[in-house]
Amino acid sequence: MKKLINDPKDVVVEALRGMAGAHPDHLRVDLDNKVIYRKDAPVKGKVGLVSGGGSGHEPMHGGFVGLGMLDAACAGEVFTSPVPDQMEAATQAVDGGAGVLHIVKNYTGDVMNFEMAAEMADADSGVEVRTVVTNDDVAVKDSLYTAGRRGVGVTVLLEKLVGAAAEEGRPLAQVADLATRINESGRSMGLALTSCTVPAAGKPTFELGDDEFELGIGIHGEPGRERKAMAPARELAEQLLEPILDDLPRSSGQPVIAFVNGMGGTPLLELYLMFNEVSTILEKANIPISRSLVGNYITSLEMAGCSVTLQTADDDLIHLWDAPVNTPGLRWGA
Amino acid sequence: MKKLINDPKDVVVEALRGMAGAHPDHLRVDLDNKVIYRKDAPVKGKVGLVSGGGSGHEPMHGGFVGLGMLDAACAGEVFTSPVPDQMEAATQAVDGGAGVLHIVKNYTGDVMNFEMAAEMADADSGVEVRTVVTNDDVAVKDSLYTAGRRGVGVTVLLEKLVGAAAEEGRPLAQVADLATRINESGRSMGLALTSCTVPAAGKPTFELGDDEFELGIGIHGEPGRERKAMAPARELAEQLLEPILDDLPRSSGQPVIAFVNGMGGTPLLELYLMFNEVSTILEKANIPISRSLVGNYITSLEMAGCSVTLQTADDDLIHLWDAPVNTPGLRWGA
Amino acid sequence: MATQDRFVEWLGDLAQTMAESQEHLTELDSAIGDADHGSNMARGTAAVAELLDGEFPDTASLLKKAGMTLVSTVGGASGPLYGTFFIRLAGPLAGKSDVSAAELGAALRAGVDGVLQRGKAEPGDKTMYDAWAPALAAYDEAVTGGSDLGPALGAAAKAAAEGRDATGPLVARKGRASYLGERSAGHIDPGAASTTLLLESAARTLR
Amino acid sequence: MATQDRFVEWLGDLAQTMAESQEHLTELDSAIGDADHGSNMARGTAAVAELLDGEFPDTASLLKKAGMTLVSTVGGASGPLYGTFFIRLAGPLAGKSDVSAAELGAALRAGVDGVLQRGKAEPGDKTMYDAWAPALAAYDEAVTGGSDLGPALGAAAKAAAEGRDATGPLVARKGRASYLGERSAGHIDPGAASTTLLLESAARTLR
Ligand SMILES: Nc1ncnc2c1ncn2[C@@H]1O[C@H](COP(=O)(O)OP(=O)(O)O)[C@@H](O)[C@H]1O
Ligand SMILES: Nc1ncnc2c1ncn2[C@@H]1O[C@H](COP(=O)(O)OP(=O)(O)O)[C@@H](O)[C@H]1O
Ligand SMILES: [Mg+2]
Ligand SMILES: [Mg+2]
Ligand SMILES: [Mg+2]
Ligand SMILES: [Mg+2]
Repeated sequence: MKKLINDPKDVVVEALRGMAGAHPDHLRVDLDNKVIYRKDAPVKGKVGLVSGGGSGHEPMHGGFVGLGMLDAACAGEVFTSPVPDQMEAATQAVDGGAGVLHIVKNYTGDVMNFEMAAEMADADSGVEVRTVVTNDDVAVKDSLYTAGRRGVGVTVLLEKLVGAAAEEGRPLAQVADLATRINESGRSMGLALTSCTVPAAGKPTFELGDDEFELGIGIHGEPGRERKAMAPARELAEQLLEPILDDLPRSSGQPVIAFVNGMGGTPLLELYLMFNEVSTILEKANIPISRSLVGNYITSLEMAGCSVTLQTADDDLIHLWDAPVNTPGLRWGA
Repeated sequence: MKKLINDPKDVVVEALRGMAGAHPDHLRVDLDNKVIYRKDAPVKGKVGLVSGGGSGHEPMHGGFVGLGMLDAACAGEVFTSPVPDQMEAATQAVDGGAGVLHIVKNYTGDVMNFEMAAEMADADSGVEVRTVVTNDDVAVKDSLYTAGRRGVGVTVLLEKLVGAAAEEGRPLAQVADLATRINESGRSMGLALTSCTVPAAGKPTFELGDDEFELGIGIHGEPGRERKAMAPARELAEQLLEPILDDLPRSSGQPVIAFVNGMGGTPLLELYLMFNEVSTILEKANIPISRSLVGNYITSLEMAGCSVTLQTADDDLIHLWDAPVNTPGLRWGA
Repeated sequence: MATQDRFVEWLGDLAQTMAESQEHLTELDSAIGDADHGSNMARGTAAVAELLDGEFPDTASLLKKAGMTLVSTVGGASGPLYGTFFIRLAGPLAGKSDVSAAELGAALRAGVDGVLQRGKAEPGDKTMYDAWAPALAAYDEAVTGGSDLGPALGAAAKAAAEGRDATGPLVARKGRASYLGERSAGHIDPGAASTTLLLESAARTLR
Repeated sequence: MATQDRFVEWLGDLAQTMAESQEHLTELDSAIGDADHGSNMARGTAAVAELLDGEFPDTASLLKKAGMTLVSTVGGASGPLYGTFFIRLAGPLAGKSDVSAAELGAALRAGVDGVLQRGKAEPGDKTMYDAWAPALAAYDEAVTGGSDLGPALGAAAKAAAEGRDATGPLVARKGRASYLGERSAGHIDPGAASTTLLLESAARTLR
C-alpha cells in the first residue's frame, strides 16, 4: 500500500485538519467529534441538515457542508459509519429551532448509528429529528432478502436539492417529505475497474483481472454483484443504464438530472466520455436531460470506475438544483 | 489496460462531446478543431485568453474555460501538444478586438506549436498575440542544460488570476506582463506513487515498486528526477516544499496562495491530509497562507500522487483570485 | 462465581485478542464486506481496555460503560451491535459484583436479545447472530447440566465456533454481505468470527 | 533520378513503417518521455498517406502538403519538427517532378536546417538531430563519391542508425527526456529512431 498518509489511524483526523485549514471562511471543524460544520451554524429558523458516513467518499459528505447544502457532516473512520455521539453533537449544534433532518445512506451500520443518535437527541434535548434513508442502488435486487438497496449517488443530488429547500425556509415536515420523494425518484448503478485499499487494511479489498470489471458495486470498495468481461465504454454505459431505466418510475417525456460519478481513480476525461455514452442512450430513449453533473462526488478512495444516477426532475427540483450552493465540493451562484 | 473508453483513437473527441453535453449553457465545442470555447466568445473589448495542451490533464485546460478564466482551450491527443491549426482557429475566434494572450506550458512541443500558431495568426489576420510560457517546476535543475523548467501547477493559478484581469478589461500589455510576473512568483514540485497508462500505449509508462515513489515528476506520466524510498506524508511534504522554498523569491512575511494538486488517482482525503502537512511546514516557516486550493486540477490521467505549488501573493493577486469565476473546473462568486 | 476482577481481565484479554486478530477479521470482511471489521473491533476494544484502570462500583457499571464505549468508538454495524450487547449484558447484573453461572446466563440472554432487536437478524442470515444463538443455547444447557460459569462459557464458545463455520456456505441476507447475493456463499461471516473470539476470551478469563 | 511516383511510394511506405513501429517507438518514449511518439508518428503519417490519391502538380507540392499535414495532425515536439522538415525539403524542389541525387541532397540539407532552426538542438543533445546530422553527411559523401540517390540514401540511413544508437549513453539536453537528467542515459532517443526509420523507408523507395 502506498498512500499520502502518516499512520492509518490518524488519516481521518489529519484530513479534517486539512479541510479546516483549506476552508477557514466557510467551515468550522470539531476535531474531537470529527464533525464538519457550516461556519454560521446554527442558522436561525432554518431546518438543520445533518449527514455523515464513513470517510473515503470525499467530497461527500464533508465537502457538501455549506450554504444551500448540509449544516453538518459526521466523519467516520474509512468506510465505517460514524458513531451516535457524533451525530448527536451535530444535531444539537445545527438546530436553529426548526428541527433537524438526518440524511442517512441505507447501510446497516449507518442506519443503526443514526437511529441511536436520533433516540439520544430526542431524549436529551427534544430537538425534533426526521430521517430520510437513501436507497437508490438498483444493483441490489430482492431487497426483501437483503439489507435493502444501498444509498449511493442520489444522496449527493438529495443533499443539494433538500439543502436548497431548507435554505428557502421550508419547514421540517416539507423538507423531510421532499427528501423522501427525491429518494424515490432516483436510481443508480455502479461499476469498478479496480479495487481500492482501506488504509488500515493495507491491501486491496479484492483483486480483479485485467480483463474483468465488477458490476453493481457500492461505495465501500466491496465487490459487486457480478464479475464480468471488460467491454467498451459504450457497452458499459448500457449495462449501467438498463437496470436504472427498468426501475425508474417516470412518465413519458419527463426530464432527468443525469449524474455520472467517478469512484475516485478514474480520470475526468473518461467520465466525460461516459457522460457522452449516457447522453446518447438517453437521447435514443427520448429522455431529455435537463441538468447534469459529471465528476468525482461520491467516491471509494482510489477505486477506478463510475456510477450513473438518474433523477426524474420537475420544475420545483430544477428550481432547487439551480439555487445557490457554496460548499467545497459543489458551488454555484455564490 | 482497463479504461472507460471505446477506441483509444476516439478518446479525446468523445470526451469533448461529453463536455459539450454536460455544459451546454457555458461552453461551445468545436469538435473538428477540438477547441472548447466560452459560449459568449468573442467578448468585445476583452483580451482573449487561449491555452491548450495535451489531453489527460483534466480539468485543465478545457475545464477552465468560462467567465473569469479562459476564452478557449485547444485539446491535443493524450499528452501530445495540440497543433497550430487549432490554436490559430481559437485565436481568431476569441479575439474581441483587444488582442489575445497565449498561455503555454513550457514543453518543447507546446512551445513550438504555439509559436507556429502565433506566426500564422499574425500573418493571416493581424490579431495581436502575446505569449506567456509557464515554467514553475523546480524539479528541473540546470535549466541551461535542459529544455528548461516545465510549466505545471502555476498554470492553473495563472489562468485564474490573469482571467480575472482580462475580465476586468485590462489591456493586452498589462495582462501579458501580469502573466509573466505571476509565472515568476510561483514554484511547484510533484511526486508520483504510481504511473499512468496512455490509452494509445496500452500499458503503464513506467513501473514502480510498492516501496518507492518518483520525486520531481511532470504532468505527462513521465518518470521523475529521482526514485526514492516511500515515506510518510509528513516527509513527502517536506521533500516537495524544500526545493520550492529554496527557490521561491519572496520577502519575509509575504503571504502565499498554497495549492495542493492531485495527479488524478489520489483520493481527496489524502490531498487534504497533504494540505495539512504543507500548512504545518509553512506555519513553522512563518509563511502565511492567504488563499488555498486543494483538489485534482492539473492531472496525469489516473496517476497517484500530488504536487504542491506556492504562489506569492499581493493585494492585487488576492483581489483577482477572489473575483468571480464560472468554469466547469473552478467556480465561485458566479 | 466470577468476581469483578475477572470481568476486568476478560475485557483486557478481549482487547489483546482483537488486536491479534485484526488482520484475520479484516481479511474475512474483505471477501464479503468492506475490509474494516478488524480495525473496528481492535479500535473499540482498545478503547474499552483504557477504562480498566478506573474504579467501577460494580460489574454492571463496568460492562455498561464498556458497551457505551463500543458504541462511541466502533461505528459501522458492529459498533451498535456489540455496544448494545454489553449494555444489555449489564442490565440483569445491576448492583452485583460477583456473578453466578445462572446470573451470567440471564445477562447473556439479555445481551443477545439486544443484538437481535438492534439488527433484526434471523437465524441463517449469515450474521454474528448465527454464532450468538447456538452459544446461548449451549451455555444454558451446560448450566442446566450442572456446569459452572467457566466450562459453560467453554461450551458456548465451542458452539459459537460451529455456528461461525456454518455461516460459510450461507447466502447473506443481512448486513453488507447481503449485497453480494450468491457470491457471499463460501465465506465465513466476520461478525460471527469476532463473536466466537469474544466468547473464547470469556471462557479463558471468567471462572 | 527519382520520379514523383517514387515519392508517393515513399510516403506510403513511411505510413506503413510507422504503423508497424508504433509500439516500438512508444516503448522508447515510455522510458524517457511520455509514451506517445509511436502514436504521434503513426497518426501523422497515416494522414499523409491519405493525401496520396490526390493530384499534385509536382513533387515539391506533394512534400509541402505532407509537411503541412504533419504539422496539423501530429502535435507534440515531433509534429513541428517533421512538419518543418518536409516543408523545407520541398523548397529546393519547387517546380521539379523528377529529382536528382544532388537536388535531393540540397533539399535534405534545407530540411535538416529546418529541424535545427525549429528545435535549436545541438549535436549530442540526444534528439533526432543526432540521427539527421550524420545522415546528411553520409548522403553528401556518397553523392560526392558518385553514388546515385538510392545508394546515397542507403548510406544516410546507415549513418542515421549509428547516430541513433549513439544517443543511448547520452544525457538528454533537449525535449522531454532532458527532465530526467542522468536517468535519461542508457535509453535510445525515440525521435532518432523514427528519423532512422524515415531514412530507411526513403532508401527502400527512392531510386
Ligand atoms: N442486521 C445485523 N444483525 C446482526 N449482525 C449484523 C447485522 N448486520 C451486520 N451484522 C454483523 O456485522 C458484521 C460487520 O461488521 P463491520 O464490518 O464492523 O461493520 P460494517 O458492515 O458496517 O462495515 C457482519 O459480519 C455481521 O456479523
Ligand atoms: N528541441 C528539439 N530538437 C530536435 N528534436 C527534438 C527536440 N525536442 C524533442 N525532439 C525530438 O522529439 C522526440 C519526441 O517526440 P514526441 O514524443 O512525438 O513529442 P513529445 O516529446 O512532445 O511527447 C524526441 O525523442 C526528440 O528526438
Ligand atoms: Mg464498514
Ligand atoms: Mg507528448
Ligand atoms: Mg465492514
Ligand atoms: Mg512523447
